Amino acid sequence: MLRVDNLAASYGPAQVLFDISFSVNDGEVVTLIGRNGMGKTTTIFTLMGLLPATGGAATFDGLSLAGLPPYSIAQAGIGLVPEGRQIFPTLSVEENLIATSASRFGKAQWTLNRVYDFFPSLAARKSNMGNELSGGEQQMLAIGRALMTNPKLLILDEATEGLAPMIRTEIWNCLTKLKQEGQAILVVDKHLNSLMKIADNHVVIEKGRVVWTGTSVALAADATVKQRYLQV
Amino acid sequence: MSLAVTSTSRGRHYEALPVAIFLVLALAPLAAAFGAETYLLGLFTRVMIYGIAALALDFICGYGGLVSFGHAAFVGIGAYTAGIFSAHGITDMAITLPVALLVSALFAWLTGTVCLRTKSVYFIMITLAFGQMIYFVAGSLSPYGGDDGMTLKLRSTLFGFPVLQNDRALYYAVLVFLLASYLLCRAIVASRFGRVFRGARDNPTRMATIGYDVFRYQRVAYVIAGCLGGLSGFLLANATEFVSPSFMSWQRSGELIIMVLFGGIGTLHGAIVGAAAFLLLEDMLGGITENWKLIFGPMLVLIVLFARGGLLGLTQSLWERLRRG
Amino acid sequence: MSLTLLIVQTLNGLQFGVLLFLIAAGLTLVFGVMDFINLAHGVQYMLGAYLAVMFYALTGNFLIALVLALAAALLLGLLLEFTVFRHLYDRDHLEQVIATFGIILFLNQGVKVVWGAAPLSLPIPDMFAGTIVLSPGILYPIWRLMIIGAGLAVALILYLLVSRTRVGMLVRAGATHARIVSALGIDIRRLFMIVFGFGTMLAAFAGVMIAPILSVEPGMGDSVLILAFVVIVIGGIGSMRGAFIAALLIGLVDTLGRSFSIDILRLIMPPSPARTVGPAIASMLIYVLMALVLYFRPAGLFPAKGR
Amino acid sequence: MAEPVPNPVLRIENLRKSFGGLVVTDGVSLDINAGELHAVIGPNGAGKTTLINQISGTLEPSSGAIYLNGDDITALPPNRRAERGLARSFQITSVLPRFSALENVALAVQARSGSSYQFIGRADRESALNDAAMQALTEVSLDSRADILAAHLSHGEKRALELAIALAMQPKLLLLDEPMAGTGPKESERLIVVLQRLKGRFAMMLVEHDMNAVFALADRISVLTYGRILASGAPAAVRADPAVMTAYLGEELE
Repeated sequence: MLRVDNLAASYGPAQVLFDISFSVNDGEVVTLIGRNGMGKTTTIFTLMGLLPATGGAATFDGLSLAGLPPYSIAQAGIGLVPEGRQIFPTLSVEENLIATSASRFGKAQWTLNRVYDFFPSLAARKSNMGNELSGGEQQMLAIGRALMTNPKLLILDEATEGLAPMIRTEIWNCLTKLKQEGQAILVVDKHLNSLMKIADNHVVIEKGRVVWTGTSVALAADATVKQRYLQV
Repeated sequence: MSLAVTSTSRGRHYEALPVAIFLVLALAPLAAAFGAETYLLGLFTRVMIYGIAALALDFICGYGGLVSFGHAAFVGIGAYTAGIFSAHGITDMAITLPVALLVSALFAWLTGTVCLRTKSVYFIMITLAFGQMIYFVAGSLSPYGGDDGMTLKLRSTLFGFPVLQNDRALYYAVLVFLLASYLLCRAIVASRFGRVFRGARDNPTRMATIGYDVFRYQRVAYVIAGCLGGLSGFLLANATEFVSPSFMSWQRSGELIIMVLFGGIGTLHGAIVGAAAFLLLEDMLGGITENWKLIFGPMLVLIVLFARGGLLGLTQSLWERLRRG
Repeated sequence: MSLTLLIVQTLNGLQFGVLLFLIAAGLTLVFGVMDFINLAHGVQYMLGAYLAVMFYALTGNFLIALVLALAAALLLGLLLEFTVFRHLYDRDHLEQVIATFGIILFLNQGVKVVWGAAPLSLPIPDMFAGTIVLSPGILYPIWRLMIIGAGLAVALILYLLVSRTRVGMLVRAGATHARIVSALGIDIRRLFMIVFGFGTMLAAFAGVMIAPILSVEPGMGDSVLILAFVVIVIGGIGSMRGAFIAALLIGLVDTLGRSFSIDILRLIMPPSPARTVGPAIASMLIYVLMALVLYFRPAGLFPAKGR
Repeated sequence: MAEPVPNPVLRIENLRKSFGGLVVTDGVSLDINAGELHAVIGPNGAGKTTLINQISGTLEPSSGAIYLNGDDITALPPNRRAERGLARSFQITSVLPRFSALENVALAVQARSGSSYQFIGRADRESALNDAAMQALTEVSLDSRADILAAHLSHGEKRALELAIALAMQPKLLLLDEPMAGTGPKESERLIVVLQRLKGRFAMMLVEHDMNAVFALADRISVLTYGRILASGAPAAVRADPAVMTAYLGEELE
């Protein structure tokens, strides 16, 4: 579904991505892992067209993403849950969900009611403004907002950052449910244990390069990878 | 801040440029053309007068990142101080000039206290609004000509002597003021104060966390720029022997920004080149057609879209391209 | 300072206020969504007035002239957006200021060339000519009431659009998180074109409505533009509600200040200096108001940005 | 290591900060004693930077109090806190890009020595300023890069420059917001050596993800999660604390 080959990108004169290659297949959950500042979020930014790629290629469902503006990439079927949640603060919860909602590929799977069923706490606060929510609620809203675009691929960037363990568990449960429904997901996160339970494949990034790719089983078995690239 | 040129990275040979500019200005009246035509002399006097105002604007804008869209207000204040004194028969610049500077400084202090609490586009709009305020106040001064302005009976005198009566004497007086303003701005930019002021443009938060009250430094710089604006207005009133609210209309403020942009922002001497370029262009285009703004307007758009860094920046990059072959 | 005069001047202030709101609304939306400072917004108001005069001369019907003027202003606005403005969105404010200043120079002069420098006028439609008796002894021109009514109606429509429609939601979302809106599949440039076109039409509408009571002349948009800036700065950039309240405030303070400053000053000083100082103080009032608001609330009354 | 002193350099009492409905600092109290290096660790989003911003004055707390050397500084602007001896580095490098490394530091020296309302005389030729600045650069091993524009320094060098700026302020308390963020292993090690050298000269608060650095440097560690202090104490005790293990280290270290 998503195929990334030798992607490279720079912030001004400083090159931050050198050689990023991986792919996500239908219904698969793939993680991007690595220490802080290694280029995970930058990879997401570049994929979404928020940062221009300086080299390499990315294709989504056969469509080349090179040079496309962010909205075209989103319209191709990628739903982003951005780092830091980035809820629209001056819109109510319901408006946050509706504002960018779309169903571009036939009948909409995700409707307002379904999102509310999925996240009952959002239903209870649907007329609250975005900036009146707690961190966990904001995260659910960000996920709900991305689901409302009915994406083929959901991208979550640091979705559990700064959340209490209970809420984190809730987010992981919800990702598991989404996976069971066949939703393809690309996750950037740090919580290896939880990630290994739900993900099919892992992509380890170190200083703007992919240094390891493999399944959860392989990752669990490979102590050196964990020690070299992931440990704090 | 894509427009701003680094102040420290410029090459040494650019020192030659300001020297050349002032040499040309000093020698120009000696040239034959100036002997016969007082018109050219007047035009160049105006270039230098606006040069002072543009210089002041470049000082706060290019080095402090404070884009003021109300700088003509200070020109107006300086001019009106001269005008109002003259209407009451006081022309001695030992009195009038200090007062003009003082009033400008006061206005800068008061409005700066409000403007500098805000940032970026708010700052642009608020300086614009204060400029407009002074414009309307001048227009409502019916004893001093209201919207029509008023003629000065006499140019400024010094201790009773009509030192500026001769056009050429005025020219050189203005040149001295321009040179003094230029040297003053240059000194300030390199001084302890200037370093703090420049730092505040780059990273105000960092400056605050190493112990500088950024607002106060910016306000002092704003007052300095205001005084120079007032000086320029004072000289303008003397040169044209006339003052009117139009000196401080918002278009004038816009033109001052254009001069700074023309010359390349953050160079100081560029502002003088910019003032010359603007006024000569206006004069030239105005000679071709009375609708010169039809040409000039789109030209501005094109310059913004295609020639970043102003005329000096443009020549500099052309020069570098030529040298590289 | 009679009560009658006070009522009439309050209505005048209200009329001026809604006019300012029509202009400020577009300005604040454009700035809120695209962080773009458009000095040329005032010329849209001027063009609205001129186009109405022109189409009225052609058709003799005010309503048709109004519709045609709005359509033509929209086209011109979109043409400008397409050829110039969209290349400026990523530039810094200084560059935006200079380029749009250039457009003002061009259009002010262009209007002079096309329609001449002399002021033109547009007649009040017969239906709305004359005055109405508000209460015994108080006459008020119907057309001014029309302006107030139309302005309030537009404000209501705008309120509904911004608060109830999806485009409105996107505009609000774009004001704080434009990149995310784009990353969620919305073509923010197209959204902006819609907002921009709408703002252009509002300014042109203000120009058409005011044309029957003001002289239509080159540069008429400039001073109104600066007042509109004062309005959106006081209201808080990007805030529709702020623009509405600030516009009415400015309209009232300015109009009432001009009418009564001399009278008020005469209470504390002799008539002759009062006549001199009064107008000067009156012309400063709204700027003093702005200074006060900003001193206490640097981001305006209803800051839309921030957390 | 550090003896409990009656008057700590920094004392924070029951600090709270919320943004809208989001409570980011939730009743934090902590002390830092003279010469002590107090590390604050915790997962991303735990509110560490928010805490530092409140201490340095760029963010106003919702409630609570901050004392520097016994004086209440809760209401002071950042520049006044700096005058009282509070220096900080930033998580995202914050230097003056258009100034040379030396000038960046000289500005900090200047803030401490004499008036900055001097309008003539070239500041860059004042040897008193330059010498002190050079000394600070030397302490972070950046003296050879003194004349390079800050914008052209490498990431690790910029982090070192931040440290030099802070040193030049002759601080009583230094707040370090993730000084190792984004630096490679070699550069990190060099920074650790520099910090070790500086330890004891003034009180330091270190926010850091790099556990090597934290355990190599800290006298005391406080663990921050969800805006609250979960545990506080000597490194060994914190490392052994089961609550810390599960909430933070357990997850991250596997």
